[in-house]
Parts: sequence; C-alpha cells; structure tokens
Amino acid sequence: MQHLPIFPILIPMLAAVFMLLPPLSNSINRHRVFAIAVMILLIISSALLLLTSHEQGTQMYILGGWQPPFGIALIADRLSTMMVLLTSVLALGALLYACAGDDNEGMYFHPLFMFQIMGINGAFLTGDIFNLFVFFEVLLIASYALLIHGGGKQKTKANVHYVILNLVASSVFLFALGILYGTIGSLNIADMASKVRLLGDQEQALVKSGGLLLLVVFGLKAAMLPLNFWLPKTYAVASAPVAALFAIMTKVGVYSILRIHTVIFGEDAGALAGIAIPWLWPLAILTLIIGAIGVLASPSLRLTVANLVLVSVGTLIIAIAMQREAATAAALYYMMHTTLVTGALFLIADLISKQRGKAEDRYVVARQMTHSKIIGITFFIAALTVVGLPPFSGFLGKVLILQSAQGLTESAWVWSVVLLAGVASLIAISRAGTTLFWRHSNGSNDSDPIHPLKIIAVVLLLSASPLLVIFGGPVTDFTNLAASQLHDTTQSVDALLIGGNK
Amino acid sequence: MLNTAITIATTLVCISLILNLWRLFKGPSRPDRILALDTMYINSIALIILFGIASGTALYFEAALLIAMLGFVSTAAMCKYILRGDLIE
Amino acid sequence: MNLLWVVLLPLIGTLVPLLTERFGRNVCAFSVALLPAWSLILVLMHVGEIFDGEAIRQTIEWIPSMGLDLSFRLDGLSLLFLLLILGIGLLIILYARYYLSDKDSMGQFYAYLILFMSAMVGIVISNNMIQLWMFWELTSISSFLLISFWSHKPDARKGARMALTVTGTGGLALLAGLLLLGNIVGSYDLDTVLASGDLIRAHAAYPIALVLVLLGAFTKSAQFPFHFWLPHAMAAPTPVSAYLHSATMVKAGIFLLCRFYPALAGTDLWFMIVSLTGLITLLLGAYIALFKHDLKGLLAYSTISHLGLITLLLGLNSDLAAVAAVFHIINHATFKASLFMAAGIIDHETGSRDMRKLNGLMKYMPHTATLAIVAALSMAGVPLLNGFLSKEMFFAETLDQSMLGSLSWMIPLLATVGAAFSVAYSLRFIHDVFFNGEPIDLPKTPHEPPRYMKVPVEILVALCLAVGIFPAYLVGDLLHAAAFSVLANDVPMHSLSIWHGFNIPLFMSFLAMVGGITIYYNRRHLFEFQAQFNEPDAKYIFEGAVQSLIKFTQRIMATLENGSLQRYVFLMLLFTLVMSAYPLFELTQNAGSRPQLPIDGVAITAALLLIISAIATVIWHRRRFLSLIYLSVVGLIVSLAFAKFSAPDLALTQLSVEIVTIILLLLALYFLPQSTQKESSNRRLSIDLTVSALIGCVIGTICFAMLTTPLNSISDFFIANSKTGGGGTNVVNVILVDFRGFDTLGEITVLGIAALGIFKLIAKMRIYVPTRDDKGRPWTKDRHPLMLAMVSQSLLPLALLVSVYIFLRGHNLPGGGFIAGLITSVAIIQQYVANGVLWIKPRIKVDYQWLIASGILMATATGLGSWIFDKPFLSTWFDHFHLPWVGEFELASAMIFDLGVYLTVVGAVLLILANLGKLTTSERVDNKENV
Amino acid sequence: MEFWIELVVSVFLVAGAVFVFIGSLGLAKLPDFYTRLHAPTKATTLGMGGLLAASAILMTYQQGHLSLHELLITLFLLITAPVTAHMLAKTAMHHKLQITEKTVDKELSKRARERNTPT
Amino acid sequence: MKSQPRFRLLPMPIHSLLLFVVWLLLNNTVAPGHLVLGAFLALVIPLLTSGMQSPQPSFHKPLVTFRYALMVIADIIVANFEVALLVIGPSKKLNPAFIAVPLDIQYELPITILASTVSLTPGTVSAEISEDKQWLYVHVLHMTNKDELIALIKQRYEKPLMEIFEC
Amino acid sequence: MEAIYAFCVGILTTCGFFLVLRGRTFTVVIGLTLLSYAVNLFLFASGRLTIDGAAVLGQSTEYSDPLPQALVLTAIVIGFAMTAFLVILAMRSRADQGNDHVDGQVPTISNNSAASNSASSNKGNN
Ligand code: NA
Ligand code: NA
Repeated sequence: MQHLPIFPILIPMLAAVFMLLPPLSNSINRHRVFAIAVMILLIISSALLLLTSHEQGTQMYILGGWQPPFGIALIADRLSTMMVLLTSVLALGALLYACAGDDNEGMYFHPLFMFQIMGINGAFLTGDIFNLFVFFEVLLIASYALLIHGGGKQKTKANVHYVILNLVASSVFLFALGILYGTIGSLNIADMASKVRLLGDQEQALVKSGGLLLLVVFGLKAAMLPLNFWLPKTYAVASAPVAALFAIMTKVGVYSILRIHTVIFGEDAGALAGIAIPWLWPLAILTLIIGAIGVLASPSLRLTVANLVLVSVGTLIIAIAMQREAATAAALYYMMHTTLVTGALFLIADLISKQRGKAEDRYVVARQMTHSKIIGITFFIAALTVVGLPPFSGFLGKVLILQSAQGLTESAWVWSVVLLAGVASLIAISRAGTTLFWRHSNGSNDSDPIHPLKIIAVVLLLSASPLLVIFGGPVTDFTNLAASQLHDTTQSVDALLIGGNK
Repeated sequence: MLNTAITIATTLVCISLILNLWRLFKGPSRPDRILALDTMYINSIALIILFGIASGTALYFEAALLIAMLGFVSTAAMCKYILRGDLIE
Repeated sequence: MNLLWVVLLPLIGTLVPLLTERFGRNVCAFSVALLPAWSLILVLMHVGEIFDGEAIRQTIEWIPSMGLDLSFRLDGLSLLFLLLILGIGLLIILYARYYLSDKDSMGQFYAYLILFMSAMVGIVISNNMIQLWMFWELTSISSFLLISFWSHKPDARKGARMALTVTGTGGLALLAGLLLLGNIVGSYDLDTVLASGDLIRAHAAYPIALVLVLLGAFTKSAQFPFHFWLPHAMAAPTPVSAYLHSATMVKAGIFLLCRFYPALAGTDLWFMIVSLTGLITLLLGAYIALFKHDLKGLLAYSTISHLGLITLLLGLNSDLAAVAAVFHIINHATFKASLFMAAGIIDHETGSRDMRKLNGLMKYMPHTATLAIVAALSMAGVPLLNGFLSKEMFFAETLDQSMLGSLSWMIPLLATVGAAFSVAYSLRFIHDVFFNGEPIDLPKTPHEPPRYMKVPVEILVALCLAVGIFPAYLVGDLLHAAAFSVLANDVPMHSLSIWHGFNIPLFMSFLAMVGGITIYYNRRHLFEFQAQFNEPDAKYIFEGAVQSLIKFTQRIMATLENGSLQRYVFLMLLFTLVMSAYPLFELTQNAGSRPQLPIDGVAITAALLLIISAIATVIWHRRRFLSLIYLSVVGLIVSLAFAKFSAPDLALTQLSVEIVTIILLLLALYFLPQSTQKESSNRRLSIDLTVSALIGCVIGTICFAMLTTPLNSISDFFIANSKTGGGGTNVVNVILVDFRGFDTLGEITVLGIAALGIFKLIAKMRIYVPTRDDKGRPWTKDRHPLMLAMVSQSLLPLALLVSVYIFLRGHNLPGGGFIAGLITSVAIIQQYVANGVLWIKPRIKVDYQWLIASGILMATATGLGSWIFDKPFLSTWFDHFHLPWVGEFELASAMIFDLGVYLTVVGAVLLILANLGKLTTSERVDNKENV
Repeated sequence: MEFWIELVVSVFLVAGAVFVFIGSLGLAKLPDFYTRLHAPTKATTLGMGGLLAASAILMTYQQGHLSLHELLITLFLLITAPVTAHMLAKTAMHHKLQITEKTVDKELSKRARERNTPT
Repeated sequence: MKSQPRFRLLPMPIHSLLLFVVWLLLNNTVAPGHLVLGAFLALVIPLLTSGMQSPQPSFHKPLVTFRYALMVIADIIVANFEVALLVIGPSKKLNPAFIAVPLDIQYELPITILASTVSLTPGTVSAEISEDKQWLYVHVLHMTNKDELIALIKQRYEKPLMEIFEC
Repeated sequence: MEAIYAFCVGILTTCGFFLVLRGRTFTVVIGLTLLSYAVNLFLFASGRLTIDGAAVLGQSTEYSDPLPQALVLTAIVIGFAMTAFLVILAMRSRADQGNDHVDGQVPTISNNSAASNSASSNKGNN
C-alpha cells in the first residue's frame, strides 16, 4: 500500500491506455463495463488514500526515489485526498450517465474521460509546481477533446474560445514558472515556501510578479473575474456528462490558488505573505456578482447552472481571501457540495432538454415532459441545494462561509453579496422550475424513456446533498482538520522536505 | 590564424543570412521566398558548424544534420503546398 | 421526553400519504392523520409540566463546529403553537379529504401538507437558531409546493413564486440576523440568546440584527410593505389557505417576534418599527379587505390586518400587550381557520367565490351559513365570542402607551378605525354572501356539503364560542404559560373575563361597531370612491419587477459577455499586465550583480533576423503563407539560440517540432482562407499593440533582471547525480527520463491525448476542398513529382537510421526518444507527401492509435517495474555490461521509458498528420467512427 | 596546433564561407527566379563542403581519431539539393514567374510546366 | 526489372551497405560494438522499409558507379567555381536559357539520379521531367551552346548511368 | 548579451500577444507559436545564459543549468500538442461555421468598404 498515493493517477491512466488497445479498443460495451469497474476501483483507492492520510498523516510519494526538493513528490494530505475522492465520485456519476448512450456520440469518450481524471487527480496530488503545469495540460487537452464530444457547431465555437484562452494562460503559466525557478531556484512547492522568505529585495519583486501571474492562470481555470466570460457558454454546450465532470475543473483552479497562495505565499512568506489577497477580495466579490447577474439573465437551464458555477467560484475565492482556517474549512465543505450538485444539475438539465423537444432546456413554453415526476423530484432537490435552502447541503455551506466571515472588515460585503446571490438564485431557479415543469403546451409527447443509468447517475450525485447534511458533523470535523493542516505551513513544509515517505 | 579564419567565415555567413532575409523580404514571388528560407536553413548549418569549430565540440553535429534533413522536408512541403495545395493526398 | 419525535413523527408522516394513496381516500386521510395525532398526544402529555412553568429541552449533537445541534425546547409558547399547528392541522386533514377532487393527487397534497406541518412544528420547538432557520426555510419551500399545487394555473405558479421569493428572501435576511445574534452572544443556542437580551440590546450591531430578524418576520407574516404576496397565495386549494393563513405560515413571523421578544424587544427602535408596521398593516389590510369581491381575497386581507394587529401589540413594548397578542393569536387562528373552511365549502358547493354572484346562501346551506356567520362575528369582535375578548385587550393596550409622545393618542384612534373596517368587512362577508337576494349565475346549485366536511368548522366555531364565554377556564393556563415564555419573566395581572365594566375599550368597541355598520351601509360611495383608483395587482407588479430585473441583467450580460473572444483575451492580457507589472515598481535596479556575457556579431545578426522576422510575421499576418515563412525563420533562429547557449537538446527538439508544426500549418492552411482583409480598426490595432508591447516590455524587463541576478538552484544535484544515480552523462536527458520522468510521462500523455482529440475532430469534419489556389490558379496535375518520390523513398532508411542513432545516444549525448520519434515521423510524413496516401496504405499497416497506447503503456510499465523491487514508481535501474567483441555497454530501464516516448511520439504525430492528410481522400477516418 | 593543419583548416573555412556567401549574394542580386535558383543550390553544396571538410579535419586532429561524420551532412545536402531545386522550379513554372528577357527558349518553360514534350 | 519476392533477408543490399557505413560515420567510430550494432541495423532497417520502396532496377558495375561518383564530385567543384564567377560578375553578362534534353533511360531512379546530377553540375538545374519521361527540362544559367550542352549531359552523365543500371 | 536576449524575448512576446488578439484562428495560431518561442526562451533564461557551457558531463568545467532545459523540452512538446489541436480545431471551426473567425461569425464592421471587402473575400475563399 506504499504506492497508494499514485493510484489515483495511474489507475485512470492505465485504464485509458488499455481501452485504446485490443481487446477493449473496438467495443463500446467493453469500454463501458471496464470504465465503470475502473471508476469504482478508483473510488475505493481514493477513499483508502483519504483514510490513510487522515489517520496516519500526510502521505508523500517520492517518484523515482529522488528526495525532494530534487525529484517530484506527490503529496497526499487531507486536502488533496479529499479533492481526489470528490473527483472520483463526481466522475462515477458522469460516467454512469454517459454509459446510457452519450458516450457513443463520438470517438474515444472513455479513454479521454479517464485521461481527464488522471490530469485532475495529478493536479491535486502533485507537490511540484512544474508537474502541476504538466497535469494542468493533461486535464486541459483531455477537456478540449471531451468538449467537442457529440459534435455540433456550438461546441466547436465554444471550444475555440476555450482552447485559445487556455493556451494563452498556459503561456502565462510558463512565464510565471520561469520567474519562480529563476529566482527561487526550486520547483518543489514546500521547498519554494521555505526559500521564498530568504530572498533579497530584487528577487522578491520578481517572485511577486511570478506569484501574481499564477493568479491569472488559476483564475482562468477557476473562472474568476475578469477571466470568467468563457465559462457559461462553454459549459452550457458541453455534452451532459462532460459538463458534469467539468464541475470539478473550476475547482482545480480554486484548489491551486488555495494551495500555492497558502503554502508558498502564506503567513510565513515574510514580505511576500498574502500577495494575492488584495486582488482576490474585489475579484471574488465581483465574480460572485457577475455570476448572480448571469444566473438571472440565463435563458436556459444549462446556462443558469453554468452561471451558478461562477457563483460558487466567487464564494469559494471569497473564502480563500479571508485567509483563515475557519474560512478554508468552510470553503472545503462548500466545494464538495457545489461540485456534486452542479454536476448533478448539468445531468438533470440534459434529462430535461431531451424531454422537451426543440425547446430543450430553454425557459419557454414547450410540450410536457413524459417523465416529469422523477426529473422534477431530482430537480427540486438539486435546486434547493444549489440555492442554499435547507434541509440540503447548500445551506450548511453557505452558513459556514458566512460564519467564518464574522469579525472581518469585509464581512459586510461578504454577507450581503453571498446572501443577495442567494436571492438571485432563488428567483432564477424558481422561475426555471415553474417554467420547465409546469408551463406546457399541448404538444405531442413522444420522448424516449429515460435510461435507468441516467437516473442512477443523478441520484448518486444528488445523494451527496442530504448525506453532507446528515454527516455534517464528521465532514466538518474533517474539513477543519484539513484546513488547519493546510494553514500550518511550517509544519507541513518541514514534514514534506525532511519526512520522506512516512 | 584559425581564429581569424573563423571570424571571417562567421562574418561572411552572417552577412549571407542577412542577404537571405533581404531576399525573403523582397520576394517578389512565393518561390523566391521559399528559396530564401531554404538557403537560410543551409546557412544556419554553416553557422552551427562554425560554432562547433569555434567551441571545439562535436555536440552540434546532430543539430546541423537535423537542419539538413528537416530543411529539405520543410522546403519540399512548402513547394508541394504551392503546387497542389494538399500536402498529403 | 424525546422531543425529537414531536417533529420527526410528522416528518416521517410525509411519506405516509405517498404510500397509502392507492388504498383509497379514506384510508389515505386517516393514515395521514395518525402520525401528527401521535405527535399531538406526545405534546399533550406534557401540558401539566408546561403549565407549571417548566420548559422541556433536548439536545443532540450534530455539527458542533458550526454551533448547529439538534436542540429542542418545549415551553408555553411552543405548546400554544403546537396545539394550533397540530390541532388545526388535523382538522384540515379531515376537511381536505372532502375538499379535494378526484383529479387532484391526494397523496401529493397530503405529503406537502404534512411536510409543511413538520416544518412549522420544527420552528416552534427549535432551541437552536440555525436549526430554527432551517425549519423556517422549509416552511417557505413547502408552502411554495402547496400554493402551486394546481400548477397548471398561471395564478398558482405566479402566486407560489412570489410567496417563495418574498419569504425566501426574508429568510436569508433572517439568517443574517440570526448569525449576527449568534456572533453577539457567542452561541446559537436559543436559551443562551434569549437570556442575553441586555447584551444584545447594548451591542453596536443590535440595530442591524434587529432589522434583519424583523425582515424575516415581516415578510413571513405579510406585514406592510411585504403584504402583497399573501392574497396571491390564495390560488392554493382552500385547505391550504385555511391552514397557512390562519394558524401556521403567517403565524411563523408572529412566532418569531414572540420568540425573540426577550432578546430584542424593549427598545425604542423595536417600538418604532414593529408597532408602526403593525399599525399600517392593520389599517391597510382592513381597508382593502372591504373591497375584495373574492371571498378568499377578503379573508386574506383580513388576515393581513389581524396580523398587523398582533404585530402592533407586540411592538408596544408592554407586557400586557404581549399577553393580548398571544391571546389574539389563538383567537385569530380559530375563527380564521373556520372562515376559510367555510369559504372553501361555499366555493366547493357553488363553484364560485365571487361575492357579486354569491347571494342568499342562507337558504341553500343554512348549517354552513350559521357557522360562518358566528365565525365572522368573532372576527368582527362581537361580544360572547373570542374575537371580542382579545380586541378588548388590544384597545386597552393602545390606550396605555406613550411611546409616540404627544402623538400617542393617534394609536387608539387608528386602532378604532381599523376595527371599524374590520366590522365592515365582516358584515359584508355575512350579508353579501348569505343574504342579499338570490345567487347569480352560479356554476353549481348550492347545497350543504358532506357531513364530515363541516365537522372541522363546527369544532372551531364551538371553540370560538366557548373561549368567548369561558375564557379563563379554557385558555387561561395556556395563555399564561405562553405569555410566560414570551416575556421570559412573570406575567402581569390580566383578567380573562367577558365583562370588565363600562370603560374606554368597551366604548371603542362600540364605536367600531357603529362605525363598521355605518361604513357597510354606505359602502356604495366607498366602492365608487375606490373604483377611481386602478388597483395595482401585486402579481403584475411583482412579475414586472422580476421581468425587468431579468431584462436588466440580460442587458448587462450582453454587454459583458458579448461572445467576442478578442475581448476576453484582451481582458486576460490586461489582467496579466497588471499582475506582472505592478510588482516591478518595487524593482530598484534592472541589472543584477551577475556578470554579463559579451555581445558578439553572430548574436546581433541572429537577434536582427529574429526581430525582423517576428515583426514581419505580425505585419503580414493577413497574408498567411508569407507569415508562415517568416515564422519558420523565427523558429530557426530560436533553435540556433538554444544551440548557442549550450542547449543542444533543446536546439534539436525545437528544430524538429518546428518542422512538424510548419507541415501541420501548411496542411491546415489548405482548407483555410489564404488571406483576410483588414478587420480591426486602427484604433483597435493601436490599443492591442500598446497592451501587447507593454506586456512585452514587462516580460523583457523581468527576463533581463532575472538573467543578471545570481541564482542558487537545485540543479547542482542533477549534475552531481546524473552519472552516478541516473547512469547518463546527458543531464538534460537524465532529468527527463529519470529525475523528472513523471513530467515526461505526463508530457507524452498530453501528446497522445492531443492526437486522439484531433482524430475525433477530423472524424466529423466536412470541409470544403479548394480546387484552385487563392489566385484562382488550378492545382498542377503532377501529384507526386517523380524526383521527390524517389529521393524521399531512398532517404527513409537513412532517416530511420539517424533516429536510431539519436535515440540510442540520448542518455549520454544530446538526443533521446522524443527527437528520434519526431525524425521518424517526419520521415514517414515525407513519404505521405511524396507518394500519397494510397501508396502508403498497403505499405504501413500499423495502427497509430495502438502505437500511442503501447508507447504510454511501455513508459508506465517501466515505472511500474520498480514496484517489483519495492521502489517507488519510476525508480530507474542501470548497469554496465561487458560482452566479448562488443565491448562495454550500458543497459538502463530509462531506455525502455524513452522507447515508450519514441513510440508515443511517432504514433501521435502520424495519427494527426496522416489522418489530416486523408481528409481529402477516400481513406477518411469517418469509416472508423463509432468504435 | 600544427601550422599546416591550422592553415588547411583556415583555408577550407574561408573558402567554404566565401562560397556560402556567394550563394547568398547570387540569391540577392540575380535578375529572375530561375537564375537565382542556381546560386544557392550550387554554391551552398561546395560552401558547406568546405566548412564541413574544415570541421572534419579539425575534429580528427583534436579528437585524435578520424572524424568523418561531417560527410554525412554533405551527403544529405547532395541528395536533397537537386530535389529542392526541382521542386522550386516547378513552383516557379506553376506560378508562371517572370523570366528575364534574355532567356533563350522562354516558351519551353510553358511546355515544361505542362510536362509535355518540347514540341 | 524483375518483380521482387515477398521476403528477402537482404532486400536492399546497396542500402544495407550504405546504412552500415553511415552508421559508422554517424558514430565516428569503428569500435566492435558499433560494427555489430551497425550490421544489425543495416539488416533490420531495410527489412522494415523494403515495403516503402517502389521497385527499382538494381545497381551493377560498382566500379563504374564509383568512377561516376568521383566525376560528379569533380564536376560539382568546377561548376561551383564557374557559377561563383558568374554570380559575382555583372548580371547583364548572363545568358540564361531553357533547354529540353531527350532522355534515353526510362526508369525512375536513374532519371532521378540523372536529374540530380544535372542540377549539381555546370550551371544547370533540372526543372521538370516530361510526363512520358522522355524529356528532361533544364534551366541553364549561362548557355553558350545549346547542342553542346545537351550532348554533354547525355554523354557525360546519361551514358554511364545507363551502364550502371543496365538499361 | 543578456540585454539582447531579453529584448528578443520582449519582442516575441509582444508579437505573439498582438497576433493572439486578432480575430482569425490561423492568425491566433501563429501568434501562439510566436508566444511559445518567447515562453521557451524565457523559461530557458531562468537557468541563465551560458556560452560554451557543458550540456553533457565531462565536456567542460562550467555547466549550463540543465533543469530549465528539461522544462523547456517538456514545454515544447506540450506546446506542440496544444498547437496541433488548435490548428485542427480551427479547421473544424471553418468546416462547421463556414468562416475562420474566432467567434464563428465575421463581425459586421462599421467601415463599409472593409465590410464588403471581407465579405467578398470570404465568398471567394469558399
Ligand atoms: Na490530403
Ligand atoms: Na353577494
């Protein structure tokens, strides 16, 4: 089990490779069975990893046996393992949904899907900043390919925007890495953290540039203002399982901001401590506002959900900007909740749009859905969750974040913006729900039956919502511990540089 | 003496490169420009060889060899593009 | 006692109707009633203790870190509300059994109703503020479902949405208020909070917290100016209205005021806001109620008015007033519930609720009429009925306040006016419906309803009478207990009796009676007067407001998110510029202390070439082929630069990638426009140029500063360990395949994925194939020039040999799997170019996809191999061997890794380029689609 | 280093560079595409040959064993240069590039363009 | 031209030899290890790539081939000097021309070699080969006598090539 | 030398970003390629410039920093993969939308002549 930390990367990678080779390569059914089995395996190993790291302390995996800071090390601490597990669960939902037929609308769905997960997990686990770049690229290229899955003009168009923006961001990433290596002389995140405060003034100015450039990169992934405008249309046109999986993609950006700007530029970074914070505050709040406006303005459910992603991003970055343990813990809880529920909502939006003929998921009068009951229930639960109404997880996340803002000078902003965004979501979602489910013409009603896998997928993702509430105690205990682990930089840096594979 | 020779040679090659650029600029036709580019590739080989001689290392031989191979491919591809549009058919 | 069950039983009961629906309406209704009844019994078992002034508590730990526990408390106030909620709830269940038609889904209805009931129960027994808020929002949600029960009706949808929006928003304000209170007190535990009234009132945040909490309460209780949602909630089935608007939903706001009375009341601010809001609501509701033709509309506004009355009482900051308020809560619940049910019966049996059509029903349904009349009289405050008693107390309290100073007299006056209107609309309800001639155009012939539909009304009306006559005996203890909880200290002396002698309140009652009758008799004038005003329909205003909000947001989004990539990229660059530039102001000098290299002629020439070509690429970017040629020059110079600065591996890689890229771009350019017209305005161009140039300056500056600053890096380790630890003398290659092999694994994965993605893109591509070039010249007929074909074929073995050479030396000298792979690919691509797809097809039977997969697999397997030796992934192994004849040679696992790299590169490049080439041939990849 | 080796190397170097230069000069100054085509494709072969020979001699001397791999580059250039020239000539004819007035049998280029027989 | 059998251990012997030599040249060594490796590659690569070759007439007369190669190299050197002078001199003196050389050899490889030789030698560039492979179009930088030039090409280059390829 | 190097990086960055800001996919690709040159040179510069430094052990006493070289190699490969994808995506976009504008539609330009020009050229290219 000493190799457990690398499983979340290797499992999907090997799975993807095997699916490209005979005997799996020529049968979609074999792909499906194999992919689901692999995904369950992945969930099991991610859960094991999380438990191990929770109980036995941070797991470090030193690739090639080259001690940090020289080689690449994977860091499986509470935060990263939580993100990995979250990814796997979300992925299983998206995968089950895809196996109901969407995966066969183009080539290579399953291998690409696995590669995507590999990239995401790699980005969460790596403790090396250049390796982070590599995994970013893995997840990006896989997402480019997945985004066009299913074909259609809209996808191509959105993909052009998505790809170009991300390519520019990747260039910026490399500029930033150049600066950081060129001044700090190291790539290991923990090592960088330990060296950054010892730099001279000249180097510190450069490092600051580099660190802030990273904000551009992560900001684009996270869709933080002013890098958010691509997101709604991109997510809205992606095929449902892809969009659902993409729910974690913005979180990769958020996670990276959290990781880099708490560890390298954390409290112990001397003059460089918290360099991003003055920027994060206004940008996060504005992101949230734009997201809320977008939610109100959206003419279709998918766009609404995509804009809700922006709202969640704004909320999360606000929590990061608070730079306190309680806020980070709240953010982690919120992250789990929002990822799974937006994932579910993308799937539900697809269910809805497949049932409403040409109207799809737009807020116009259309024929009645054949299976409106089951879809309605899932939508209702998802809606409550995403708006932040009890008894589902959204309200806990929101309350935790509001609580953690107490006593800050910015708390008035945080409270009013978060709550008003809640109002906007409430208005938009209630409008959406009543229109989609209750306003219908008398047109013919000939939509296909819903594949049971789709329902299972939606229920799987949605079940997180009540579960996160019922087990709110243990979950918040965990997020608190994860947050304190992250913020305790001196300890973690020492552990990572000296500790070795313990 | 050798150093002088290297300096002279390097200077000549550099001037050649600038002349190539001038032709590339001037054109007037696409074949002219491709030709200029092709010559540039070859002059770069010269430059690398000179560089290798100057620094007394054989490490740059492969670079020169590669330019020779790939420059040809590139020129051929550009010509094919002009002739047929479709490179691979 | 397990208080959890009090709320849990009805909550579980939510599922009951869904399960029992199939067994028929009676079974369904009966089964539904069971669990709430059980819950009610649980509550009743503790009446004694509560009346003795005890409060029962129970706490179950839930999420301690956020101060949220399952915490319950049963005290007098809770008891009062529980009796109302559960008691009236049970009556409603019975009533609804007869009210609902066969078309309505009874199971669904009951489920929503019980869910709502549970939420109300939850609110009133919560002892934790966050938990209370949870249930609070749950009432908003479940009432949304109830109001929209007839979802096919636009009115129902709009009314429900409006209710949800208003109460939901209020709920969020309440949440903020509660969190603020929790912050002030340091706990969300209600006991603690209620005991900290002085602390709270003295705190700087008190006004904000108060306003936020009141916003929650007022929206829920339909207080002015949030009253507008309530009448539109009447689109709900009548049992819902009867339940929500008498005993529960709207009373939740009142409950909140009562609950937080010890913590929040007692200040001038409280008085100003609460009593004035109550007063305005009282008057407004009473006035509008008179003009409603809709039976339920009248009752709705009357509800608003009575809620205003209770609010006013609570706002007076007097203990006795609070007692009066609690008393009126009970009374209002009983008579209003019965009135709604009566209205429902009328609607049900006549098919109309329009009082202009409904006339003389006394004749057709005397039993119902009598019940309704008694309840309406109670609402009017007629003696011997419970409404009279609390109104009397109300009048007394309005007299006994001085908070408005010299204007205090206005409050009793206005209260009397309100009461007069209340009398007037009650009269209208009685006279207009049950007397006043014959019915007009009713859809159904009116008759008495089924027997059991009247039972709930009878019970409630009986209660009105009984309480009205024997108040102290029936509700004295309950009222005392409830008031005790509200006041959180001793309840002042109050007398619950019908007759208090001739006093001013009695006189005010008399005035109100007379005034009410007068108003009703002169109603024609009033109606005419009112008719001049176009009564604003809250529904349209609200919808309009929402619509214009949405329009407004759409305009914002259309401006911001205009779909222009150029805009987004520009924003990103601007952001990049700011982020990178502003720290540079701290940079004191550009040049650091590191000694600089001397400038030489070659460098100047190369720089010149690079700069001119780069600029030329830009200048002629609209003439694409030309631009491409200049781009090649730039690439060439960059490779030379790498060679110059001691990086031969980089030079080789850059060169090979460069050529493959050019080929790719040429392949693509065939299908794209060869040139474009100028599209950007000069202004645009100069702005773009400025921003780009600024970033260029910043990057250049950083680059220079970095280059001239000494660096202490981890690289010495690599140089020191490359040979001994990695077994190779080419440190760069050892880093790639060993020290940082994981990066390389990721890198080839990227390449492989890109190839797959491209294949996917090509598979569905239907693209226009130009038959002429951009100048209109037809293509030459010579597809595969002889010389090219011949020479390319001859060069293939040579090229392969060179790639083997490059591959094998990589570990020790510049080279490696990646460059070797590119050389191989280029050599094969050259065959495609020279000989064509059809010529290649029978000659190369390798599946490039498999090549990619096996390449990645091979690299990964090398990494996994180290597991056998119990070493971490990608640990390498190497050794030197000696063979006779051959001599000493080295074997390293890194070479297998590098071979994986080689295969992936070949597979990926060929998959991309070859298939792209095949686009125009009969060998298109479409045939392979849908594996 | 022995004088004569240095001398030979230097001569080869300068000679090679001069040919390289002349090739590029021709490219820059000759009147039409077809004449320009001659300059680099020829001059560079010999120019490169000179430089590579210099390199080979020097490396052999410095490393103490025969270094002939420079020959490979020459070989490559010899094989590919004619094809490059041929392809370029084809493109030029395809584009009907202007042929300098003095050229004899200009019409032949049209036949060549169509890959016909001369008459 | 014979049709080739499906599999031969040495499908392209000339290539194999060339590869072997090139391998040694690349590695700048005659160390035994590289001799073995070179031999191995010289065997394997032709096996892999033999499918990628259009069938060609085989080489004969290695001596003639060698002599031909030396002659061409000599001609290249001379040609370069000539061209160099022409280039340096005034452009007005140039006397460019297109000529068509009738071909006697027909197979593709020999034609290619001939065309290449022509391009590498005296102020000439092979511009095109007619579709029927009967004519080689040549651009001449400075033509003094057309017929002489054609005869020279045919005599000096085409003839030995025909000899070498026995066609 | 460092100044020239930095200047070139700056120029390449400028040119790259300027082209990325243009409205046609192909031009953007060219811009990104230029940008990647700038990036690679920049990243390479993080190891400082060395002339005649050893890239291989035992060739010289002064070593050039090998780590940035390895990073640039990785960056080049990844950049190639990305560029390739974008190029094909650009083709696909042209195939799907009928034009090669990054937004999938050619914007109407206020300048009339320019608009008609681009329209006609577009038609011509189809
Ligand atoms: Na083709
Ligand atoms: Na009436």
